[in-house]
Amino acid sequence: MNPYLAGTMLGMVLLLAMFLSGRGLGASGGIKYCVVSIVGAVDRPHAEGSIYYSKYFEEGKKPLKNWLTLEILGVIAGGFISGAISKRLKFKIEKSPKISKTRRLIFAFLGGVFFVYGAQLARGCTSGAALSGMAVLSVAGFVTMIAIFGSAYIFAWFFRKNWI
Amino acid sequence: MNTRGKFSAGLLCLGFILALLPLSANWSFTIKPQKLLPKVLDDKTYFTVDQVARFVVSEDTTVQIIDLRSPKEFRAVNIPGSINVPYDKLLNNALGSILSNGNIKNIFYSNSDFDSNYALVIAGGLNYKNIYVMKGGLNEWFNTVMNSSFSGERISARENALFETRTRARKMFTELNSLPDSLKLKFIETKHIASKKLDGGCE
Amino acid sequence: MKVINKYKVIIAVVLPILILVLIRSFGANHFKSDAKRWAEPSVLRSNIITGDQFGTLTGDKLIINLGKAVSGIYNMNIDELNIPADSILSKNHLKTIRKHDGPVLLFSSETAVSSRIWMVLSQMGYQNIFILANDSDNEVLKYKFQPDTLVRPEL
Amino acid sequence: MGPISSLIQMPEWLDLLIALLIGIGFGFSLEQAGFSSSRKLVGMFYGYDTTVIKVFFTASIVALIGSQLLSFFGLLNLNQVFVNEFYVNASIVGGIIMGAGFIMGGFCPGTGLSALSIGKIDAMVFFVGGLTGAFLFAETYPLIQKLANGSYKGPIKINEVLGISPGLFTFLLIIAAVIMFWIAEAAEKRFARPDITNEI
Repeated sequence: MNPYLAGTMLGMVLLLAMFLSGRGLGASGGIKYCVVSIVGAVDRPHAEGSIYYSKYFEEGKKPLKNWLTLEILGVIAGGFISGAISKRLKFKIEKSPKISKTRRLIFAFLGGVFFVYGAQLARGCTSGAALSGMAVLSVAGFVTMIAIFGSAYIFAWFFRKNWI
Repeated sequence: MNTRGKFSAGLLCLGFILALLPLSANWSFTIKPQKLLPKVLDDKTYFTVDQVARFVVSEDTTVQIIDLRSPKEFRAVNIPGSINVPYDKLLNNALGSILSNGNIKNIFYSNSDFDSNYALVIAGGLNYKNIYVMKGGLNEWFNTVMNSSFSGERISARENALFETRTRARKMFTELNSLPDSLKLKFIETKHIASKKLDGGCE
Repeated sequence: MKVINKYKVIIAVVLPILILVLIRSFGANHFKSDAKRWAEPSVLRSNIITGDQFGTLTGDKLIINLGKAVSGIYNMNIDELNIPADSILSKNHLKTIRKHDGPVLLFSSETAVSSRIWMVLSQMGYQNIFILANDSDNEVLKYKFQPDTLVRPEL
Repeated sequence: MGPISSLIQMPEWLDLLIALLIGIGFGFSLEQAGFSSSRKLVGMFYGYDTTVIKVFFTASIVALIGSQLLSFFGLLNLNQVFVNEFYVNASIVGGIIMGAGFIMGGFCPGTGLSALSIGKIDAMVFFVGGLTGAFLFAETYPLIQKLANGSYKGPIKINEVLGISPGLFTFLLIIAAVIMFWIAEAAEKRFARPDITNEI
């Protein structure tokens, strides 16, 4: 699909989210809620004792029954529908032919660790902080956006062998 | 012309329109004057101080009493159970976080009849339902609830009920407002936090 | 024609929005945008005229009596129109207010009504409108609260 | 008026249903934009494919224009829309860490999820990494609490900081974006990598 058209569609979804529930889009938050509920299920006393987890279990709250968790479930469903329509459903590891599969997977894992760690710190990822933040003109959105893309451009040089 | 060119031209046109709009406004009345006028002239939008006193005494949870005076005045005296939203704050669009609950009766009051009635029109213009004023304001409250006493020979059942309500409201009002400032303040702040904070973000 | 064809998608999006914006901006049948700005006099209380201020108010005054009772309190050869509050928005009355050059004073035996009408008219963009009030009528608490020193906090 | 959630007290199931539907739209547009491919995403940082910048800026500008028009027509009360809170240090440091994660993993959390849904195994590993990252953050939270909560500035808006109207700021942003789109397409030609772009 034409990127400008796809961007318009994404913008409309964001606008709809703002209009319906007064909030932007987000992905990293949902990942966090998954972790919170896993930790809560495995080691409840630890979760309730920790200053970080405890706020998600106050008053009998269920971290899985949450706006952000449902949203990322929707993202997976929506991606699947789109992939089915455009006939892109296929199990594969996408990588540059110059690197091995293991190397790609190790870096994918590390990337996930770094990205979500940073997103927790900045209170949102590219969608939650940068995209939604820019759409409401928040300073946090612009600063986060510049920090993400700026640092990615700098690090791009170090990791260029992975991609080109 | 390619897609990018067309797309850019479209965005620039829209951006130009936006740049000319008086958007610093942020908010404006949403309904038409002709629709608002009958709403604000409706006699049902008034509550007498005695009706409000009854709400206070029965600790009615379906009403929210909103004090529009300055925080300083509010700290000095306020009607039990009321929350403080100074009139000038209300103009900075604090209404949304206070009046969102559809089924609750929102009753504005100020010292007299000006601010509360402005606020009623503003809330009406933003199409909020269930908005009322306490007629006469706090001055009338003092006049009727605090300072009245029964004078006459025989008392009817209805008058008796009215006086009992007034006496109890007076007692509650005196008890609350005789508390030290620090305790009253605490009560205000917890109320405030509960009504603020928007939902959203990635947290 | 060729130009229109080339840009028809852009025109199809931008033009309706432009028309809607123009209607909203210049339509008379709407409240003006920026409610805060129009309500500003009510915060400053510069919209309330009492007896003392009445004399110092310059310009050709017009009193609009919103109720049935005659105002009577400032009876000094000043135009007084009787317009019931519920018909204030009729075309003729609005025209009268718009055409009048000088302060327009709203009077009602009930301050609540004149305050409400003031806000409605102000939000429609009418300026130089005031509320005519009694001297004793203002946002000041006239009573002093006597605390009961015997009350002990139960908390 | 709107947001709808401020007008009526929504039952929980409806709120969550809206979340699910919004999520579906979100995932669908991400996948349609081609963001399910990590090589397309990182293309932006090597210049051979700049879809990211196009989609990203288009989306935020469309939402900006839309929300401001709705607010002008009195249909949306922007004061009732969440504005991200600004923690200066956390935003910058977090952003830098995210940038590093982006170039290593080739996804951001949203795009990673949409790639995972069409069967990209690297995206699944990225997701597991994401879970680990969130877990590590929670466990190290006491250590970095000060950084995370320091220099708090509140939910401030950029047009207020600059002292201009939101509409004017949007116009300036659009001009910047149009220039960026032009540079992006020029870069795509300059750094073209047909060997990569044909594969994805």
